[in-house]
Amino acid sequence: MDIIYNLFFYAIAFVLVIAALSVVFLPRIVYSAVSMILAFISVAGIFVLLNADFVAISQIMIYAVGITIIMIFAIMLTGRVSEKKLWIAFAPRTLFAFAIAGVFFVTILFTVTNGFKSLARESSIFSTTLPSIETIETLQTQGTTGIIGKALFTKYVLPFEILSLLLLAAILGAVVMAKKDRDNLINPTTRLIEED
Amino acid sequence: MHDIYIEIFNKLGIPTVLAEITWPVIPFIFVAILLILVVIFLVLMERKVLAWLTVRKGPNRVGPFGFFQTIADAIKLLCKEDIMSKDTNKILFTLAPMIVFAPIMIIYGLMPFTEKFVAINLAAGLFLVFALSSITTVGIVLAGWASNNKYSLLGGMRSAAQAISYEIPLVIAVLSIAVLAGTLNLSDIVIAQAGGFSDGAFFSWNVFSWNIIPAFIGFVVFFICSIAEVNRIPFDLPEAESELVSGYNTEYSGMKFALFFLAEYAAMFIMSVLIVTLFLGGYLSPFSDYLSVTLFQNIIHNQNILYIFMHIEQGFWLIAKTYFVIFIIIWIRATLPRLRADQLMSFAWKFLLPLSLVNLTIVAVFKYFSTLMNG
Amino acid sequence: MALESTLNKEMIINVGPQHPSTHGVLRLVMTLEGEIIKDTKPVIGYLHRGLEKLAESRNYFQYLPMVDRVDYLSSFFCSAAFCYAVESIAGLKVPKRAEYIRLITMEFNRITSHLMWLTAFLLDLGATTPMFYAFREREDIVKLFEELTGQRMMYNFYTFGGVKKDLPEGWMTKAVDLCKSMPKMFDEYEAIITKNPIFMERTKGVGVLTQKMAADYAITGANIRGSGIDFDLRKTNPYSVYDEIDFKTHLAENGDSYDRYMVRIAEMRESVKIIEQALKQIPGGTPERLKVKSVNCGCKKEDCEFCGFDVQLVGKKLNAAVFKPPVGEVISMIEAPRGVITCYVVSDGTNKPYRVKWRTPSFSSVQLLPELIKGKNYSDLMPIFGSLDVVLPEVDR
Amino acid sequence: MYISGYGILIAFILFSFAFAAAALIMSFLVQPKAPGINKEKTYECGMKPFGDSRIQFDLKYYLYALLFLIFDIEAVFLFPWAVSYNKLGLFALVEALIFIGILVVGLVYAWKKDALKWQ
Repeated sequence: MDIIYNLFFYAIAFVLVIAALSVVFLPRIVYSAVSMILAFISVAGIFVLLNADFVAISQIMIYAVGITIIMIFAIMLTGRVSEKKLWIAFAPRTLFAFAIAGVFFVTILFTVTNGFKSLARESSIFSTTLPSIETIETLQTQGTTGIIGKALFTKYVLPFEILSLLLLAAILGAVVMAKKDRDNLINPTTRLIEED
Repeated sequence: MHDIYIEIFNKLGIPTVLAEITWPVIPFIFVAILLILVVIFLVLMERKVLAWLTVRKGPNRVGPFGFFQTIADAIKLLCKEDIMSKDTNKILFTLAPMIVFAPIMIIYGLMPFTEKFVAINLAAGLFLVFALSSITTVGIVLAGWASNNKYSLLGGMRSAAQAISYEIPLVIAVLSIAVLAGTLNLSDIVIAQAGGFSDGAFFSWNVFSWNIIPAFIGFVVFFICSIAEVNRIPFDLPEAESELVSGYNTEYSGMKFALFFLAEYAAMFIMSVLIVTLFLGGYLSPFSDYLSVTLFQNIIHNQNILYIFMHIEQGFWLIAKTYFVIFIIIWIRATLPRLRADQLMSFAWKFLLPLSLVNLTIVAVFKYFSTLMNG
Repeated sequence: MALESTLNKEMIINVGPQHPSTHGVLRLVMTLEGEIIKDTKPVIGYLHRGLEKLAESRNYFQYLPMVDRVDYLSSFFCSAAFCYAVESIAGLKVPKRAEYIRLITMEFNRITSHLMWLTAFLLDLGATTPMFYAFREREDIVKLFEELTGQRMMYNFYTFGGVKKDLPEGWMTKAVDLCKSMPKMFDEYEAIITKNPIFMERTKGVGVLTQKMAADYAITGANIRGSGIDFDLRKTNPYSVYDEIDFKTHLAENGDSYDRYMVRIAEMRESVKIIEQALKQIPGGTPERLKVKSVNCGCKKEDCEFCGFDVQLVGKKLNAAVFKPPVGEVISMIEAPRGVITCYVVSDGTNKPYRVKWRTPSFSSVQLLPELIKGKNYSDLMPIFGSLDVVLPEVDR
Repeated sequence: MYISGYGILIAFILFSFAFAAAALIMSFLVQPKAPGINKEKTYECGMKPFGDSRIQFDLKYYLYALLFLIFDIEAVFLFPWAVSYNKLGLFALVEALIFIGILVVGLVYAWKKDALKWQ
């Protein structure tokens, strides 16, 4: 099984990296949006390999669909930009941006790997020893959804409730924003159309 | 099936790993054949039923009762020139029908058609069904955008707005099922609906433990939303032919159009299967036992044959219930005019969403007390 | 970019000429913002056949078949308008029986026209079933027309001073039977449409035509009666034999699409009643009876019940080549299904009309459309435009 | 990887895309190809299309997308609750009702502010 596992991991990771790079480098913003879907789905694949089926599907539901639709709508809202080709211009500021991004990336990499190490030391999740047979059985038959549910309503009740407040704030923000736009609409003068 | 397949490979001396990797081909072929057969029959059925409802004969030229009409249509679409207008975005224009079609096909794999006929049996299957079905929305928006046609774009945007608005009450209605069954595995949801509510001869019928009884409001919400999700009248605004000519697929022709068409009908079928699975007991017989088993158990004593009979009957019940649901959907199509875009949206947000939340609360309270009573 | 995006908010879209819901070949150039209609400009003329100009190079009888093409859904009315105009210029008297036949056919034609409108209207709203039901009944009437005139669409049945043929034998029985069954059919439509909540949502309060607007745009017919203006030429200015028939005009109050629908449905029911009365009152009775009686009588007196003027079909036999109405001009007006059809004929004493001018009701309705749908949702185009009952050949002539 | 079924799911994803692609390719092979200038025109009811079709859309679409996302997240968080509900009991019910209630407040606010009205 290890071979298959590794095969899957590298295949998905390959797709993910390609998709992520295309999001950044593709000339048209709509293409970027499409490759973003692929990237999100690949991330979901990685989650599955990590035994996190619920998170994987949430990833598809929220990111691959919800966020993507928001992105596409945002593209539509910006009108003509969607058709423009966006090439990266090699100006000094681009190099500067690359430098900053590089430093940031290295920092993250360093933190993450270190963090993993410490996590692996502390918890059993990342330990090399196999989980108990009971855990495996639960995972196989019920997935992680129930486990997450129990955790949410015992250990993480407060964050869960705070989350609803956060979502409430998001609704309010969205409504206020939309109202503002609607009130500020200037009545566009009707244009005379020339006959063709 | 799986075991037999692996065994054959082992006998041929091919490594098990290879057998495991190639195994998914078999269920996929089954699912693909099922999908095509279902759509062929469904299109014919829709045309026939609509014809009967509107005092016509319907297709009756190709084959007996016009039975091969759909096949003829499919061949025609296959051999049709694929016209792509100059201003389309060719890559997305080709990709969009695939994005719309593929998720629907995957959902076919997730559905329990009988006790054993589940190609992909996932613990979180129900959740994945909705994640997948909402991906089609992206495909439709892309189709509308790539066509560079004003009607397509309007249709695509409408479709996206409609699909995302109806997705919410749909998912919340499904939550009540998850509460009742305590699982997201579709097979387990079906099994949880067996048994009736007491041991009596009549009350032990499966009908009495179908989810439709505690979650009736949820059923109504789910039914309406699934009609909206598959863009049927009265929610067929994305392709309202009197307004937007043909909506997002105005520019499509040939096989690309056929994929949209196929996806639409396949989605209609699978949504009905989902309704049946979630609310109407799936493949379970409405009675306490399978008819064929009770009928033949005194004659045939071979357990395996009885088992096969049971599976056939399960498939029969599922298909029968599904086509009943589909018949109602077609009936609705023949009866109602279509809604306006703003009415459609307010219907979803101001009526269905509160209703689905009410349903969820009712079901949660019901479940709480029923567990309390059962100990 | 800010400037670009504000400029780009509107979309100019061609609705028609090749569009499923513009009832023929109307082209609407629309400015949409999102789905809100900011501006509409109807472009007409795609079906222009020069019917007015054609009249000037043809004699009256040659022009008569073309008149049917003014509005293919209500051919009898156009024909009648032209015939009444020419008759009043030439001073021709029309026998009563011919007038009754005209009235019966016209009222039947009003029903077919309204049924056709109903199908198109409901089809625009996305309901397919009423179409097939309505066409079933329309077919019955069209069969009657076919039996009477030999045509299903362009009847060419009226002539100056009367009609071309008497009713065929058995026709009246069929008509009576049809009149009996028809109200049940209307009940059937109403069962599926009138109380349908989606239909009510789509049409109630949509496209409200105020009385002032209706007067300003000179809207006529069911559209104006839907706004509560009691104007029906059959009542106010009775032509043919409408003064001998007892009927009502139906009014509604709000002037929205729903009211226009209700008025038309009520008009169809009323038409059935008119036909029933006319079939009873027709001078001479059934053609079979009349034939027998007139042979037996044979008195040839002017006021005879069976062979006098009243039961003739044509007041005076005319020769097509030498028919020259005296110099003069006349306007005749007919209450057609879509409103008042006006035919203006100028004669210079030759056998060809000097000028024929048609003023058609749909033309006004199309002019009204931009004002009615301004600021509405794009989907509202269908109930509003559909309920106005526009037929394009009539607009373009 | 312990959760079963996902391998076959990945296979299904690939196969179903391949199926769609195969259909397109098959049709590409058998279809006639007779391009023409008029065929390649964008359909706009028989007229020359004017202006750009890719216009800027109204913000209302965006608002709906945002609301969708928010309620989608809500639903995603309620799924674990629903699955483990019968093991958690009354406390979970109350918690979930509070959670839903807070979001309903948002919905009511949007309703009252007419943000749910599609212009």
